[in-house]
Amino acid sequence: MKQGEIIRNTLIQAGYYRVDFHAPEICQTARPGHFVHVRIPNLTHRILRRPFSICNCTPSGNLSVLYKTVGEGTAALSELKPGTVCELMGPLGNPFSFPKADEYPVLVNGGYGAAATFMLTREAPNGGLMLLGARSATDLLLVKEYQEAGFEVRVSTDDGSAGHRGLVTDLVHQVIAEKTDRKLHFYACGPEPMLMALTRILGEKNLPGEISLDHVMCCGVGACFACVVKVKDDNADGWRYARSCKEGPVFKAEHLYLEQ
Amino acid sequence: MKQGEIIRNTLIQAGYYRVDFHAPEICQTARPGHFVHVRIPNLTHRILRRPFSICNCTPSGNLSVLYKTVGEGTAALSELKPGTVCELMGPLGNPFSFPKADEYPVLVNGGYGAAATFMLTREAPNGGLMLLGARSATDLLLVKEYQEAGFEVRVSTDDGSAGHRGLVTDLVHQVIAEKTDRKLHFYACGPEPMLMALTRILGEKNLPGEISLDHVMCCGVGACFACVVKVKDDNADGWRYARSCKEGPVFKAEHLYLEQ
Amino acid sequence: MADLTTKLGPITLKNPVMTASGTFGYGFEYKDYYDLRELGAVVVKGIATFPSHGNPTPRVAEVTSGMLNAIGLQGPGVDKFLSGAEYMPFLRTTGADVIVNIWGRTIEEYCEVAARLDAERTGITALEVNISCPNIKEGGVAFGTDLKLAAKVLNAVRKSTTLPLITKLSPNVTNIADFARCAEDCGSDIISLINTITGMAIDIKTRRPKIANLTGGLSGPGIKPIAIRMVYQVAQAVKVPIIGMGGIVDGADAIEFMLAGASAVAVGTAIFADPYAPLKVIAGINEYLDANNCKSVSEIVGAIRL
Amino acid sequence: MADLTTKLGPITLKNPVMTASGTFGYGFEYKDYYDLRELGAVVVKGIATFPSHGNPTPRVAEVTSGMLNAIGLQGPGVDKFLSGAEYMPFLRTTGADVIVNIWGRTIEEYCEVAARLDAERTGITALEVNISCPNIKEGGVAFGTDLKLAAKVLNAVRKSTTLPLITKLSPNVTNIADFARCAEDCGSDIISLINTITGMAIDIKTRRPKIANLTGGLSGPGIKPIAIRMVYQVAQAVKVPIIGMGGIVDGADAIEFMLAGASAVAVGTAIFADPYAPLKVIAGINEYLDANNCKSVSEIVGAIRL
Ligand SMILES: Cc1cc2nc3c(=O)[nH]c(=O)nc-3n(C[C@H](O)[C@H](O)[C@H](O)COP(=O)(O)OP(=O)(O)OC[C@H]3O[C@@H](n4cnc5c(N)ncnc54)[C@H](O)[C@@H]3O)c2cc1C
Ligand SMILES: Cc1cc2nc3c(=O)[nH]c(=O)nc-3n(C[C@H](O)[C@H](O)[C@H](O)COP(=O)(O)OP(=O)(O)OC[C@H]3O[C@@H](n4cnc5c(N)ncnc54)[C@H](O)[C@@H]3O)c2cc1C
Ligand SMILES: Cc1cc2nc3c(=O)[nH]c(=O)nc-3n(C[C@H](O)[C@H](O)[C@H](O)COP(=O)(O)O)c2cc1C
Ligand SMILES: Cc1cc2nc3c(=O)[nH]c(=O)nc-3n(C[C@H](O)[C@H](O)[C@H](O)COP(=O)(O)O)c2cc1C
Ligand code: FES
Ligand code: FES
Repeated sequence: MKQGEIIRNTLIQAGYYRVDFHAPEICQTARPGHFVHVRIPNLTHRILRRPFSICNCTPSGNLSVLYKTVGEGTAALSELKPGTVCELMGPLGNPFSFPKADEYPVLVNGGYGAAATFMLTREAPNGGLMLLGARSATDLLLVKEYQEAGFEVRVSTDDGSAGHRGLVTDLVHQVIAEKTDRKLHFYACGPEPMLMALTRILGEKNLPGEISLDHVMCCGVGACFACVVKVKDDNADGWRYARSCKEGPVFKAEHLYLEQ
Repeated sequence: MKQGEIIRNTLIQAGYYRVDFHAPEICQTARPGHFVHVRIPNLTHRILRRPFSICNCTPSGNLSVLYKTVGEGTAALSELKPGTVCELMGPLGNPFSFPKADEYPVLVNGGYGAAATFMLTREAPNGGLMLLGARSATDLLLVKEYQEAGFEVRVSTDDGSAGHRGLVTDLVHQVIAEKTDRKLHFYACGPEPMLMALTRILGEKNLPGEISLDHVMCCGVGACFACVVKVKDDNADGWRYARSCKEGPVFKAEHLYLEQ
Repeated sequence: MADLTTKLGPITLKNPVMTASGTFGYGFEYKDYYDLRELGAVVVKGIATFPSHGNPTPRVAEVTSGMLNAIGLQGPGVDKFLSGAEYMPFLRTTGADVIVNIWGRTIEEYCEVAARLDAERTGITALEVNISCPNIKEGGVAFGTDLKLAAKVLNAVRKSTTLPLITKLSPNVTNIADFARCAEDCGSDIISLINTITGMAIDIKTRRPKIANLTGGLSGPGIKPIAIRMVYQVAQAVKVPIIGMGGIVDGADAIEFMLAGASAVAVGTAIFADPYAPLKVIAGINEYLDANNCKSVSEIVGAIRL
Repeated sequence: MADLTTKLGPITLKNPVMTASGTFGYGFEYKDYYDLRELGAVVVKGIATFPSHGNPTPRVAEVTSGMLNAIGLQGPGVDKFLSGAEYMPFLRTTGADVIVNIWGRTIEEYCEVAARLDAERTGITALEVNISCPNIKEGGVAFGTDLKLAAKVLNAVRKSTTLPLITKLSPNVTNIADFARCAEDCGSDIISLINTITGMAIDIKTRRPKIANLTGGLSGPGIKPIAIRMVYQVAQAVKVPIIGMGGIVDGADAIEFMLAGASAVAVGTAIFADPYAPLKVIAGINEYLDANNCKSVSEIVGAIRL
């Protein structure tokens, strides 16, 4: 099993941590949208790994993950000290496609979703736009990092404490109206309702997009059918359950099957 | 629940650790033979506490336990760093009796049993004798400490690497033969076969002794009947099951009911 | 602070949290830890007509997220229970609600212990009939895993006492709802579940069973999903109130049982890790109710959303 | 290094460790992790006559020392299984022993899938009949919890194939030995157990079941004591060899099953924590045998000391 020694593990802002693993083998092939499946050693009554998007990889082989403490696993992870070695599986999943030279990448993120798309900034040398939604100013992640990577960042917050007061999909509408001269390509990760709203918009406007979905996982490699997502299919039902760990977590927006 | 912050937790010799908890409340009433029931926080798939004899208590309220790593719980305990706070129940159990002024205390110990009787050195100001059996020289515990506390120490090892080659009960026979001028009172803790052999000897010689037994425990307070030991009784069967956490762990040797 | 008063058929408790039989002794052992009146009820270790040694040792073995036990119902017998200072006389002085768990090797023994307790009922809130014991007369099958035997013993006990009767079901059956309906039909006022699940563990060094009795009952957090499922199934099958148990450690666990249909809960194995666990469960229920604007604990009973 | 060769009635495997159906996909998903020939056998996810969506999501929920699943037997159906590149054709190229787990909604469907696999049996070492599926024709009770239905389906499947037949028992029954005897009487060559135990979990925030299907099957380390007990009971009841499973994580767990009477074991949920778990189990068994001077793994089967 691949091992990753923890190099740092620190609170970056209220409720959000960054952990860096030394995992050169995984870094070699990691692409934006890939995830690592982490075994959390200090939680011996929990048997499943935890999946996290690979936020960044350094040339020296350090892999960083941004995570929110939401339950027992992430709380236990936040207590691990540098030097602890974790078992990692990865890079796993179907990543985002390479941004094309003639396209303008628009990232649409909510919460820690900003981590999933971060490595796209490397593959989009002409920059792009990142739309980030959050509950409040304190939940905004990676704004400076995206800007330093040459991306324009626009934010929305539910409470209006930063940027647009309202939903990130409002910003999507704005951008579509504004950037009529560019070939837009969307990349998104965040809470499922936001992603579904975005998928609808992209469908209506006939715009291309790739959506990274977070589903509960067991195996992480396509073997157990725990993590499935409804996608369109040409079978009699018009849909099938696709394994989001293997065929996803990134799906083409037009492939997702939206319930009425 | 009483709490004990770990002050130190160190390997003292191969396989044996000493942990000191700051637990002033427990120290106030702890007596030789009492035990603490420790909840091990970093072993979340194990639900029972671990019982350990109280080896020593300082006036400042530090309680020390000597333990051997034998399984998952003791291994996990050995990984805890100073500063960790553990939940402790204690002092629990029925302790050794106070040594009487006219008696000569003879402690008979095997392995970590030496910890259970250590505080008797304080209550026997005229000193006494400690017989310690072990597999090998490296398993001998607390020899210097007993000597410093004014006790004579005689050891036996299975492999002859220190002291008498053979069983500690050989030393018991020697002492009984030698100290005919003293009123001997035995106190013992160690592996069950040794304790049973000692009980037999004491019975034959009609000598008083107190035996501390290690039985697997759940509640530690007499509520569950997990930890029972056969003791003599005047019922029809001649015996009953006594709860070793409450009526023991220290039993009068003459009360123990030995199977044929 | 929500109203925790819990009505269970004929009885009313100040809160829905009790101790599970066999894990809290006779209350006496925990008297220095807290006031027993803080509990919804104290359920004592199983009592029979006769004093009992119980099983040979080892009687318990720790397993992953749980434990096996085959204590074998060691106990003082009903006479000593009613007269001994650390048993019922002590409990009467506390003012706590007391539920006496009873068992027997034959139907007659079940009836006799029920009748004896009925006759000296002061301070006894209810009897809990443990039907998970092996029947000796009829081939050793447990009363609680044979519908006909269960009906026989429950009907007979019902005739032996007018005390409120709780029937405690064994989970070692194909269809728990059948046994719940049987208990209801036989006049049980309340159903409690689950008792332990039969399990086994082997020491690979010695190759001997870790429990002298060969098999033991599995309890603790690992069995909670099975217990929740069974409580739900029983709640769909009967009208009498349910006391849910099996792996409860904290308030969230208790809420889960109540959403599944339990009107009250019992905390068992968790007491070994923390004697204060029942009180923490009460506090946890309270917090949940407050956070969810519930005025009374009864609002969440069976409130699972399908 | 002891001899790990494992004879299971008509079949012989190079070692006693297989993957549990449904936890290792079709082998293909783990091909980059190790050579599948290192395993005693690859047991694939349940195959039916038809392709199947499986259940709505969420399908899994983690619980203390285990998980609940209600995947609902999503799968490609037997045609695609026999022809699709990532299924049987792939497995044939690996040279691994392959056991195909089969299921149906009716007796006819069971027979049909068995017959189809029998007809294209190259590379198939045995069939494992999963009788834990709900029967649709006869009122929805699971085949595996009703002795008469179990006998019907097993007799019928036995007539549909000459491949070695493994019957996989459901643990959700009062008396597992009855079902084992039934399987033996109906011509099963091998018995495997346990399948998952029906459980339930409720999200106390949303008050919804954590599994869309309401109940799910409990697996993982928490169920091991129940599985060991059932393997022991079955070993006392039948002569056919047993494949034991339920919560195996390491070599010690596997040894415990074998001492209880299993001739082979399967590793399931542990694969999710560590895809290499089956190989670690093989290594662990080896170490134990060496440390205990056993020449062959068969020496420890049923070697519990009472
Ligand atoms: C492909 C993918 C990428 C992800 N990337 C990130 C990331 O970069 N940063 C981040 O903070 N989180 C990310 N998540 C979510 C993260 O996996 C969960 O927050 C985490 O598993 C919660 O574990 P817990 O024990 O703290 O929570 P608990 O609620 O105690 O977990 C209980 C169970 O549910 C699972 N679970 C709970 N929430 C989620 C969720 N949202 N998605 C999947 N499984 C869940 C857990 O893995 C566990 O099995 C990602 C999830 C997926 C599937
Ligand atoms: C009154 C008393 C005093 C003790 N004093 C000491 C001491 O001073 N130093 C010391 O090293 N050990 C002492 N022990 C033994 C100590 O409790 C065990 O070594 C320890 O519980 C093993 O836990 P484990 O998880 O490492 O072992 P595992 O074998 O993994 O434990 C499995 C289960 O068995 C129980 N168990 C295993 N061995 C014993 C045992 N010998 N006695 C009781 N329960 C056991 C564990 O508590 C646990 O519930 C004492 C035991 C008792 C009853
Ligand atoms: C050590 C022990 C002793 C028990 N004794 C009894 C008993 O005497 N009568 C009874 O009905 N149940 C008895 N039980 C079962 C518990 O009351 C309870 O039903 C079971 O343990 C499940 O709950 P838990 O997981 O919270 O422990 C006992 C359980 C344990 C662990
Ligand atoms: C996600 C999942 C899917 C499963 N699918 C099947 C299946 O298709 N057929 C089957 O007979 N058993 C299936 N099982 C049961 C396992 O094969 C095994 O019997 C059970 O999980 C107990 O073993 P474990 O605790 O090692 O997982 C499945 C189990 C899990 C966890
Ligand atoms: S997590 Fe197993 S198939 Fe996706
Ligand atoms: S450990 Fe419970 S009675 Fe002794």
